[in-house]
Amino acid sequence: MALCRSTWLSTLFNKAPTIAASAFSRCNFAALIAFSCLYIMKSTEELSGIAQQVRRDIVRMVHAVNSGHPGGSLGCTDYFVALYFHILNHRPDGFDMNGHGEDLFFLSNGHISPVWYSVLARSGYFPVSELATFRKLDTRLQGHPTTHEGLPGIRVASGSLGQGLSVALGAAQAKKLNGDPSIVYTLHGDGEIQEGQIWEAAMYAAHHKIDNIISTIDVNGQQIDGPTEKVMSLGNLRAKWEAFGWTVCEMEGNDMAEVLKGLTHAKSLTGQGKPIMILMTTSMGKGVDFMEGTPKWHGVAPNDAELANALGQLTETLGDY
Amino acid sequence: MALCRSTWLSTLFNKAPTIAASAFSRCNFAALIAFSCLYIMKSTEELSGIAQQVRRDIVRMVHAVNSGHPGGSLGCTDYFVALYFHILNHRPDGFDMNGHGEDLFFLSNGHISPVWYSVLARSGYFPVSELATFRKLDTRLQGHPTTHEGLPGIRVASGSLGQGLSVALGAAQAKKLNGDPSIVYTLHGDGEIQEGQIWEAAMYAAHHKIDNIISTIDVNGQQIDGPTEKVMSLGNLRAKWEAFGWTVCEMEGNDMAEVLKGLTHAKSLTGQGKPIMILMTTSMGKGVDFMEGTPKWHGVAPNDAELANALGQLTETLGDY
Amino acid sequence: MLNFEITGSNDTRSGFGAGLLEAGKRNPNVVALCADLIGSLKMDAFLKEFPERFFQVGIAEANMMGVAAGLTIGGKIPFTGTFANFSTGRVYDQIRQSIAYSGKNVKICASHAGLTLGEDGATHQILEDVGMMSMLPGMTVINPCDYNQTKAATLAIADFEGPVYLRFGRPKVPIFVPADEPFVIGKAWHMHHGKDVTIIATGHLVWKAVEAAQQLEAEGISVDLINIHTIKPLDVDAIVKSAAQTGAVVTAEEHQLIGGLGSMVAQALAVHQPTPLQMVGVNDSFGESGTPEQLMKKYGLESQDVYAAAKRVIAMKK
Amino acid sequence: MLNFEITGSNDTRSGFGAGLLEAGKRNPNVVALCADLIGSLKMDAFLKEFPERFFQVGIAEANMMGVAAGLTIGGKIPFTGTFANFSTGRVYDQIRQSIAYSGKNVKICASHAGLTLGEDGATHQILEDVGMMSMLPGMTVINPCDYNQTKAATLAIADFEGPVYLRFGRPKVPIFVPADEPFVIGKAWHMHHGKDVTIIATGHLVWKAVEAAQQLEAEGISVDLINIHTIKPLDVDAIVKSAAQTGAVVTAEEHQLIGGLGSMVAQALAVHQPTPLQMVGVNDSFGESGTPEQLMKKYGLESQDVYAAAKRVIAMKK
Ligand SMILES: Cc1ncc(C[n+]2csc(CCOP(=O)(O)OP(=O)(O)O)c2C)c(N)n1
Ligand SMILES: Cc1ncc(C[n+]2csc(CCOP(=O)(O)OP(=O)(O)O)c2C)c(N)n1
Ligand SMILES: [Mg+2]
Ligand SMILES: [Mg+2]
Repeated sequence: MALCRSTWLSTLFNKAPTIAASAFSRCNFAALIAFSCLYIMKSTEELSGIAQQVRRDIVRMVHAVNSGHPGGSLGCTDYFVALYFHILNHRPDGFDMNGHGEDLFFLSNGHISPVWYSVLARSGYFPVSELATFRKLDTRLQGHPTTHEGLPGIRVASGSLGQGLSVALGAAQAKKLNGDPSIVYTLHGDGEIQEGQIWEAAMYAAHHKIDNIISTIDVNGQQIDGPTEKVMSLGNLRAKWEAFGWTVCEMEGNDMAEVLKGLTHAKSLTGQGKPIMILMTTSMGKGVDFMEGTPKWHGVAPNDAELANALGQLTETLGDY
Repeated sequence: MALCRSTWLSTLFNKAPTIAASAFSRCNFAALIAFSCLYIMKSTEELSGIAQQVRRDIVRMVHAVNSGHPGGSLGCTDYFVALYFHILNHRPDGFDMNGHGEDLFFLSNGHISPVWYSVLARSGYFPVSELATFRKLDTRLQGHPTTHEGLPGIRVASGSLGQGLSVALGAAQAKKLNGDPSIVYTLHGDGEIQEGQIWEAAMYAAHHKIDNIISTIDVNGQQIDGPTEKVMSLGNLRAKWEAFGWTVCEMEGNDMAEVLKGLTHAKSLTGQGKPIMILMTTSMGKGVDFMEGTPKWHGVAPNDAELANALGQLTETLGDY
Repeated sequence: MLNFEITGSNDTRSGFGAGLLEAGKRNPNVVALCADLIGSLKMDAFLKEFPERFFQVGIAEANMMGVAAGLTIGGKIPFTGTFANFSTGRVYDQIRQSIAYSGKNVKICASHAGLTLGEDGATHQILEDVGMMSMLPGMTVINPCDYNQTKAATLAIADFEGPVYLRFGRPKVPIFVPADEPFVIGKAWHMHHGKDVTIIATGHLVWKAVEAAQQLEAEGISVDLINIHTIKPLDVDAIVKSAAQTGAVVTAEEHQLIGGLGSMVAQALAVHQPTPLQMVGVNDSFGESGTPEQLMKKYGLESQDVYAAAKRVIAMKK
Repeated sequence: MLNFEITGSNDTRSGFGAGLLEAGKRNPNVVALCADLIGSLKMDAFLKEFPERFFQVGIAEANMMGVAAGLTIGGKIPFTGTFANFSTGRVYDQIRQSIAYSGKNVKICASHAGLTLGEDGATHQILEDVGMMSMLPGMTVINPCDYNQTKAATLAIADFEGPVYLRFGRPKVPIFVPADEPFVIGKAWHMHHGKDVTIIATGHLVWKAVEAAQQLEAEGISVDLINIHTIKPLDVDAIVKSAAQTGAVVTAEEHQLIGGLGSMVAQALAVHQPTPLQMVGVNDSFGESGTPEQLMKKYGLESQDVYAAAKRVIAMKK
């Protein structure tokens, strides 16, 4: 059973698949030696190509229903692609809620569901064609991610901000109880960090030495009402997380090579008694020039002309859904 | 109209009352020049004497109803006495909910109501005899402080932890809107700081440059289930508050001279664009040897023998209620 | 006559925004707070006019409720603004202790209530807010039905002393309440007198109830139509009197049946005037993504559903 | 026969503590979390026996609910423990999204519910928790009446798949449920059959209802007595059948009347079987400090109050 059904993607890019030794190193979890893993690592260029397609998916999805959140989704696309196509040790074709022996990902800022849905579909969790149902009646691709409709890849609902870190910490502790050495990843918006529950969770993680978690904050400097600095300044984010007992890394989130380096580095810091936080600098709306660096496109869909303009800036690498 | 009806207390200690120039300096608030203030400053020894009496009140109150929280109350007695008998510019005999032109105090860790009730009564907010009604049916001295029964001196209910800082910040901002230069004080338990709402409020205060607030944390290192370090470590508290943009002071909370110095120093730091936090080290149960330094007496009342033992360690300076 | 002229169409939240601006002009003590949703709450006009009386709190709703409580202590009249779920469930204990139990003059103003916010889906579609707020002693709970009524309600609560929960929605809906219709907190608006069946509706369901009533009257069924804009304190008198006359009651609301207006009417009837009742509302289910119209249909909140409930309850009469 | 032998006296929270320990022994996936109230929740024995399966979260209830949701993802069965107000109102949105809507197998265990926690007063005396939890789709809500029933309920919910709210109290109360009485979630316990009046009680009020029923029976009034330990899903069948037989219903609970068991019974009756109803509960008021006994008396939750309600409702029968 392949951990990641991406051979066809590699083929698309005409690159020879390479075996990722690092993936094997995490497979010493007894119960899982059974499904030994052929993990296909992709080159940075391949990943960037996938990211182009994901960005096309995002703008097409929100345009089709005239609702949804393109800004944050576009900014976090490189992170999602790196995570799902390179970093995660996961099983897209045999989704199991408990995820024993798999790395887990939790999206706390649930409004950027478009990027997650696209990456989940493109990495094999469900048919790419289902992206066309986003936010439509009876869809499994609800406006905000949910387990309620049984969409593979989702392990908890989000949308109400500030809750995902706590959930991920529980999942990480369950892994420890189960003797599962996998890693739990989370993503948060920078505005989301204003929620008090985040700081409750931060304190909890350090106290319980939860060192199998790698959290990332999408530091795009924007939230709905404007720049974070003006709405509710986060001050010195590194100092805050360090004071709360986390190991803090920084990473440029819109440069695929940097993202890969940053996530790989963070991985090397797990198991050292401290939770890990990556402050990821991104540009909201990245990849579509008129959406970049402004909160205007936080939760607004492009009209037909804007869609055409956006698609003109993004190469179709894997075929539109 | 006297700002503080404490001449009789000073008399008790046979010390000549001194006029506090500092009190006048805060009285430039137009609407209040009317009630110009004869503020009586007391010596450190006088204040320590009052603290002895307050500690007697505390153990007697909780003993009488076999419920309530003596530990934190005893630890914070010196702070309360210093605040109400020396620092606050307030009107005990004309309680006004809005408190225009007065300094305000908010108790966020409402379970230590006994010390607050004693100090309120002893500084003239209501008859000392009413302390005997603590936690009894139909009392104004509810288990946790409330405005619901109209007790003078209380401006918001507390008891559910973590809410008081937010309320105080709103009151401080109202003062700014009203052109009232008075100061708002708050007290919090160290365990209480684990609540996320505290950190929401912390961020808000820094962002809005609320510099007319002086908060204090009772760092007694204890909470209900044991030492804070074991239950949920607060880590580096100074670093946390500094990272959240506050000016941080430290103060020994069971030394009256130090408390006076600490609060006076904090006052000198107001008006500089930053909220002020005092980390106050105390010993839980201070003043009653068998209650000291343990969480055991967080919320347990002494029996008859223990009461006698406790009272034997505390001088009756102002007359028991 | 059941002849309510539709004078336009607008969202109730815009009625709130207009009312807030007007309240701010009338009373300098009116202040506003928002948790990173200024545009959604239509608070822009107030912010522009009174920047120094506006407090941005970011995404920190619990803190917002506390700060609002504190502002009252300086004599201010704070209006908080965020979505309805973050105005209630996210901050219930804060409202309970720092506002309701403390008797603070805070106006909790909540947008995007119910299913009709549409595509965002269940995490945002609170259907329990009226129930939560109504259980709080001392809380006044208001759910107006159109732009004009929401604006009037906003002005009325600014003048009212005490904590208030004001609930409104996202989509444009018909405007049919006369702009000069007085808004009296706690007093039901008896929209039409009839003798065969009582229909009691609140919020977006009032217009659906009007449509249902028109259809029923066209069939010769006489409808007593009551607009309950104030759910707490409930106008029990109006309800019980009407039930006594018609002997059959329908309630209609954009809320869970458990804990909503229907449950409060059921209680009032059972105690004072046991009467057959049929309730229109969401039946113990979360919402989901879809257009407001699709969702109202799927979850049984259309005028057809009110009509059908009326027919059912009439059949229950002895 | 209304002959329930009192076999002792203990607090329901101790029944929870004993049940939790036992559940932990039976199933290694059972884990527990507590927010700085181990002793109050009687979780000490579990902690001692299974330290590695116990998670102290400090005073951070919102985080506790999230962590519990996350633990289920690794196949654990988490029991959270804190006071009832901090188990519900403080964390409603967290429960709603991360537990109820996400369908997580979390057991929310809540002590010190209602007035009977006594001296701590209103901020701690939640009277709205049952209403809040019952509005949540997919939530099971249980309010047992004595030590034995609470222990049995704790064991039952450990075996049940899905989110559960388990409510219990602080003071010692009579033990009268047989230790071997089976606990079936969702099934009312029909304690006594009668024909003149139905009394439906939950939690601490069940014993008060037994006393009231004894008094009524002594006067020749035949009482149908139903113990509703599971408030959601409500055993509507049992209630409607009983109401059809007696034609008069009384409900009794340590909760606000608005949103509580009484309101759910009123809804069920109005829709299925309109019947006169009298409700015993707290009437739109906060609690206060006092002994449990004083408070039950002052707020009208004594057996005398149940008795009087029965007399009133019988008088309402045509
Ligand atoms: C608890 C909560 N409060 C408010 C909202 C409404 N809301 C959705 S996204 C958002 C802004 C989030 O900012 P950020 O986390 O920086 O995400 P970005 O806009 O950068 O994508 C807000 C306020 C929410 N979803 N949840
Ligand atoms: C929101 C909330 N959670 C839990 C409690 C129960 N509780 C009351 S006091 C307390 C411990 C507080 O610790 P700390 O703030 O350090 O006060 P201290 O024990 O030192 O007086 C707890 C958990 C509460 N009152 N409020
Ligand atoms: Mg952002
Ligand atoms: Mg402490």
